[in-house]
Amino acid sequence: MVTSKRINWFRFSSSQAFYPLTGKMIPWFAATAILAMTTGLYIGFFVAPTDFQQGEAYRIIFVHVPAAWMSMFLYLVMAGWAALGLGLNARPSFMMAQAVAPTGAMFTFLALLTGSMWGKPTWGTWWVWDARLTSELILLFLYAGVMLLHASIEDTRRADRASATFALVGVVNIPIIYFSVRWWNTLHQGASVSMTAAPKMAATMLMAMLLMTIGFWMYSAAVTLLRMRCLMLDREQNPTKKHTLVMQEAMETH
Amino acid sequence: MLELVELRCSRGKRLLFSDLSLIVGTGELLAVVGENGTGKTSLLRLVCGLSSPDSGTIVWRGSQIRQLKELYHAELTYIGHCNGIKDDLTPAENLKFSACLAGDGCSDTAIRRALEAVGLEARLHLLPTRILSQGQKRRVSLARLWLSRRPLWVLDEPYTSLDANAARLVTQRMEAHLDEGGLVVVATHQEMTLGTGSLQHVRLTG
Amino acid sequence: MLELVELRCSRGKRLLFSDLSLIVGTGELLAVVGENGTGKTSLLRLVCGLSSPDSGTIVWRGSQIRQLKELYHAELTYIGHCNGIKDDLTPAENLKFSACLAGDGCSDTAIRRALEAVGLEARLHLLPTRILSQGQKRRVSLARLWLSRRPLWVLDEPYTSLDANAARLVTQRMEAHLDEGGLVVVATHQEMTLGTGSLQHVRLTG
Amino acid sequence: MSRLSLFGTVREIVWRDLLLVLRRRSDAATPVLFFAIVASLFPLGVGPEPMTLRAIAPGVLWVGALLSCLLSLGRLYTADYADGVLEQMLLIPQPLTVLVMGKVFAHWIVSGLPLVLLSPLLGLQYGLNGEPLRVLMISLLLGTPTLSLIGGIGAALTLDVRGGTVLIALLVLPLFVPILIFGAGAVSSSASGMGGEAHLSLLGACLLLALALAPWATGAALRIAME
Amino acid sequence: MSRLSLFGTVREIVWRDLLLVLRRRSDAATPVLFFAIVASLFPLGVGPEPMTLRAIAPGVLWVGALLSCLLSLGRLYTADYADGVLEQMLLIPQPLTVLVMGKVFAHWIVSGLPLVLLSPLLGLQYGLNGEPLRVLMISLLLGTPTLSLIGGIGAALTLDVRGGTVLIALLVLPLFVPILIFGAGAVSSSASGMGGEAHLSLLGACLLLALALAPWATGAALRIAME
Ligand code: HEM
Ligand SMILES: Nc1ncnc2c1ncn2[C@@H]1O[C@H](COP(=O)(O)OP(=O)(O)OP(=O)(O)O)[C@@H](O)[C@H]1O
Ligand SMILES: Nc1ncnc2c1ncn2[C@@H]1O[C@H](COP(=O)(O)OP(=O)(O)OP(=O)(O)O)[C@@H](O)[C@H]1O
Ligand SMILES: [Mg+2]
Ligand SMILES: [Mg+2]
Repeated sequence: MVTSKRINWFRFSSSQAFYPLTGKMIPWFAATAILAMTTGLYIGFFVAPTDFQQGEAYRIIFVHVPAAWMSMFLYLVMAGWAALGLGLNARPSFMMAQAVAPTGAMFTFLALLTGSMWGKPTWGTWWVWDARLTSELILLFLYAGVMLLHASIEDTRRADRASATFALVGVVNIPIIYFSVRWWNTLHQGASVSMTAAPKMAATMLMAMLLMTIGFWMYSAAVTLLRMRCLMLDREQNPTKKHTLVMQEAMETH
Repeated sequence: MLELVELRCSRGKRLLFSDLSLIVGTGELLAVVGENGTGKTSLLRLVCGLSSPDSGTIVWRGSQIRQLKELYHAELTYIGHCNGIKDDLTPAENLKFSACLAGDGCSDTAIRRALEAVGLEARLHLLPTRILSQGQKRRVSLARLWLSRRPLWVLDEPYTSLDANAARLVTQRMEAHLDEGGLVVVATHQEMTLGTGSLQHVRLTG
Repeated sequence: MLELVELRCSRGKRLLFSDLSLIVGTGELLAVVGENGTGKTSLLRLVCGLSSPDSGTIVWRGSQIRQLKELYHAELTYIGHCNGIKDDLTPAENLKFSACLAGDGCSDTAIRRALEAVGLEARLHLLPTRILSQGQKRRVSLARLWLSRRPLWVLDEPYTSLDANAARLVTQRMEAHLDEGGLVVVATHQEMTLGTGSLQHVRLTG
Repeated sequence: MSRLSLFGTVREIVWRDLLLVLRRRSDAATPVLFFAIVASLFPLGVGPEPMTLRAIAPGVLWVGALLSCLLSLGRLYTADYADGVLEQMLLIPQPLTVLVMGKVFAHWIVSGLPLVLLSPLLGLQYGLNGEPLRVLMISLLLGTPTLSLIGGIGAALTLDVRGGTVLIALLVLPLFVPILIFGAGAVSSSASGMGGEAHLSLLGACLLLALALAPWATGAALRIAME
Repeated sequence: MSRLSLFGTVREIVWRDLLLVLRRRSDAATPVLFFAIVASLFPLGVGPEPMTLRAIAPGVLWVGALLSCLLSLGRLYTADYADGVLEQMLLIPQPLTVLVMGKVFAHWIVSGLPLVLLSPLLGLQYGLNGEPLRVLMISLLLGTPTLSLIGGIGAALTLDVRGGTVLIALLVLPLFVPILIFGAGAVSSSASGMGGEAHLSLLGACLLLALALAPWATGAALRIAME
């Protein structure tokens, strides 16, 4: 029956099983992340040859593209956890969704930032209202929406379910980002353009991008699990902590 | 027949009640009493399936209400703290809509009779509910009891802001319902006394 | 001393009451009774100056309240049907704001004492009022009586959704106020009985 | 127990909401008025040259429609929530999605349909005519119901959140964007000679998607809010 | 009878409303985000050419500001009215205009000020820079309080359910128009080289006028509504 399942899930996820496990995992993730990113950046910025049209500017691709990929991928992960949560009424998967959100938002912002840094030299402008750029911006808003909605409902259980529902609805934006390049004739190059260079160079580029992606991947895992642990401590020790804190501080400031 | 099995309900960190088990038979009235904030409303909302218990189950005629869903709603009339009427509609319209949606009889004559039965003179039936007094509004929402053919009634402090006269009318209506083999669950601070039907008390102590 | 002179009040085409004249002296409680919709709330709102009568005047300490305006407000504590509290604020904050704005003492200790006096345990003082039960919300709004130093209290069905315990506390508080030479105007469906002070009834017949 | 048919239930709910709107005339007038005002503000803000106006017409009109829909979303459920009517509705012997469909349909009749009917007039003001005008109407006809459906989700999610309106906007506007793109795209591409069918069919697809998902999501949100 | 000073009362009211906003951290953020989103919607509808965008930038940004103000206005008094707090406030031993000033000021801090601070960023996105940006900020700084003041009247009028004043409430919306024209005008004229001082001073005049009249009108409207 649903209720008991919720309780079991909570036990399973709480300190006994979860903590030691993640405790061991996090350092490994972190280490791999650092390793992959440093080598990736090294290859990207020193090994990979200069692009004959774009010069050095193109090297931003090694941050930009993986960041962009992560921004979309993490949203799907978050939505997945949200769906699981709603389906099984499982508290921990809600928490996972909450834990993923900030990282996803961060990568979205990174993609936007690097993108516009790249736009300046290549397009001569920081920002254009191009479909892909805009839809990526919308992705940022969706992440913001999920977090805001959760923040603005006191009762955590309700907040979980509400923001999860919204996260699921927001999934429709992902295909839009991905296919935007086709729906609009955009400034932003589609999947093909980036790989039209000599095969060898492509190989190094691919290598660098791959490493960066792995790095970002591991980073996300580590940070998410870390946040997850905090969330759990928070909720197990004191369910209503969030708002009681707000109250007290408000009382004092008044 | 309504069966509560080891219900446990907590709000925030506060445990309201746990392993609460009881049976309400046909023709029986369950009076939920207790001080303010001991969980009467929470219990009533559980019974309606508006919120779900931490643990335990509620069984209606042998099947869990969680499975029954809409079928259970068709057996149920709930009147809460809130009147659930639209200020901009007339009493007649309010009653008509809630009755029709609930699937009770909602012919104009039926509506008029119900409103008169609860003591609202015809003059008021076609004015916006906004202008009614507190007690008159309460009467409008209670008028649904005169239309309802549902076996199970769940009433949260029905007597709020009613005058002695109206209160008697409502009690009489409940008694009639019990005679027809209905069940009533009512949360109240008044002393319940019935001329008929069997009366069961449950006191919540928070 | 409060004086109602030939008050006449009609709503829409309906005449609620006409040439209603009476005097409420210091230490006296005026209980306004009558069936639902006979005009109790309307009368109380007239007394507060929230609405104005068709004809007749209301005199406070020799001068018409229409002239006194804010000065009269400074003499008055009104608690209506509606609790007048913000669901998103804590009971403590709600009380603090209403008291401060009204110009009553609103130190944190005073607030805490008032809330405890009306029977809200400290645990609840810092939770959002939304989560409180109906009766607990009513208590929060009534707690203002424990802070109010105003001579004239106007209370519209103060006992709504209170349990017996809380009701007694409120009555005691009114008695204390009467002893200090205060005036109270109450609309209620309950039977009012006072241990002290003089009790005057006015029954509206609509 | 005589139960209403699904259709009967929807009809009751729609009729009730329309009656409520009729009682408060402002509610009836506001969306159209707002649409008209927004649309006529732009020539003021932007300046009168016809070229620019015709260029921005589709965007402006569509954004106007979108925002006026948004404006009226705030009260979609909050009103029923406050006076306890929603609680009663959750207890009607019908699946929750039926209730949702009814509410949304009523909302569309009040806030969407009038815009569709008004749009040709405003389109003319911006120098659109002939084919583009027709496309404008059709795009709104396909688009506005989608807006109401999506908007309903936001309204339900922010039900017990104070000052919901702006949060609703924040939640649903991103979801509105595709509709806006396709809608405005349809008009402008038909204005520039290459018909708007492609965009219109995309709009249709969105509508179907919304019809399939939105009622479910809204229902879930409502249950959560009432917990 | 210890009475608060005028200033004390205003402070209490402002603080209460801000606290209410703080309770829902989202409320604090949302007007800005809404502004940002609206501003990002138009280019989608209109298409990406920088020329057109720069041309419509002032209009769009100002309409955005106006709308986000409008949306948050809806609940300025209705909330207090519904839970009976307004009734209590009408009984505080202070002139009613004081209460009104407090409410409006709080509303501006939440929904107006952030827009002023955000505007340069959005201006940049639309290709404005230098002088026009400065003018944009100043115009919003002068304009948004006026919007809050005027909007307050509307909010109070819509409280009155007897329908009579509803029309007036609808008339308040057009009152926003001059502000919009002057605001957008200031920016565009400074963008086209001939500085926006004239428009700015007009905005200032509007603000003073509103400060003089609005609180009084709002107070009256509130009394009528509570009768
Ligand atoms: C704020 C500005 C930008 C944003 C938001 C943005 C966003 C994105 C996104 C979401 C992707 C992943 C799409 C996919 O996986 O198919 C992507 C990929 C890419 N972006 Fe950007 N971008 C921006 C600017 C730029 C600029 C200025 C350039 C270069 C001139 C650029 C070059 C690329 C390339 C080459 C890819 C990889 C395409 C592929 O192979 O799939 N981006 N960008
Ligand atoms: N999040 C929460 N944290 C702590 N306590 C809560 C929370 N939510 C609700 N409560 C408590 O749960 C109780 C709710 O009880 P309920 O509304 O059922 O009372 P009731 O018996 O109906 O009281 P009344 O007679 O006043 O209507 C209240 O005491 C309230 O303080
Ligand atoms: N516009 C109107 N037209 C006709 N009758 C009206 C109008 N406005 C109010 N009334 C009537 O005036 C009365 C208002 O009375 P009031 O609210 O003071 O009653 P009350 O004595 O407080 O009743 P209760 O005990 O229920 O609170 C109601 O009977 C209502 O029907
Ligand atoms: Mg209760
Ligand atoms: Mg009354």
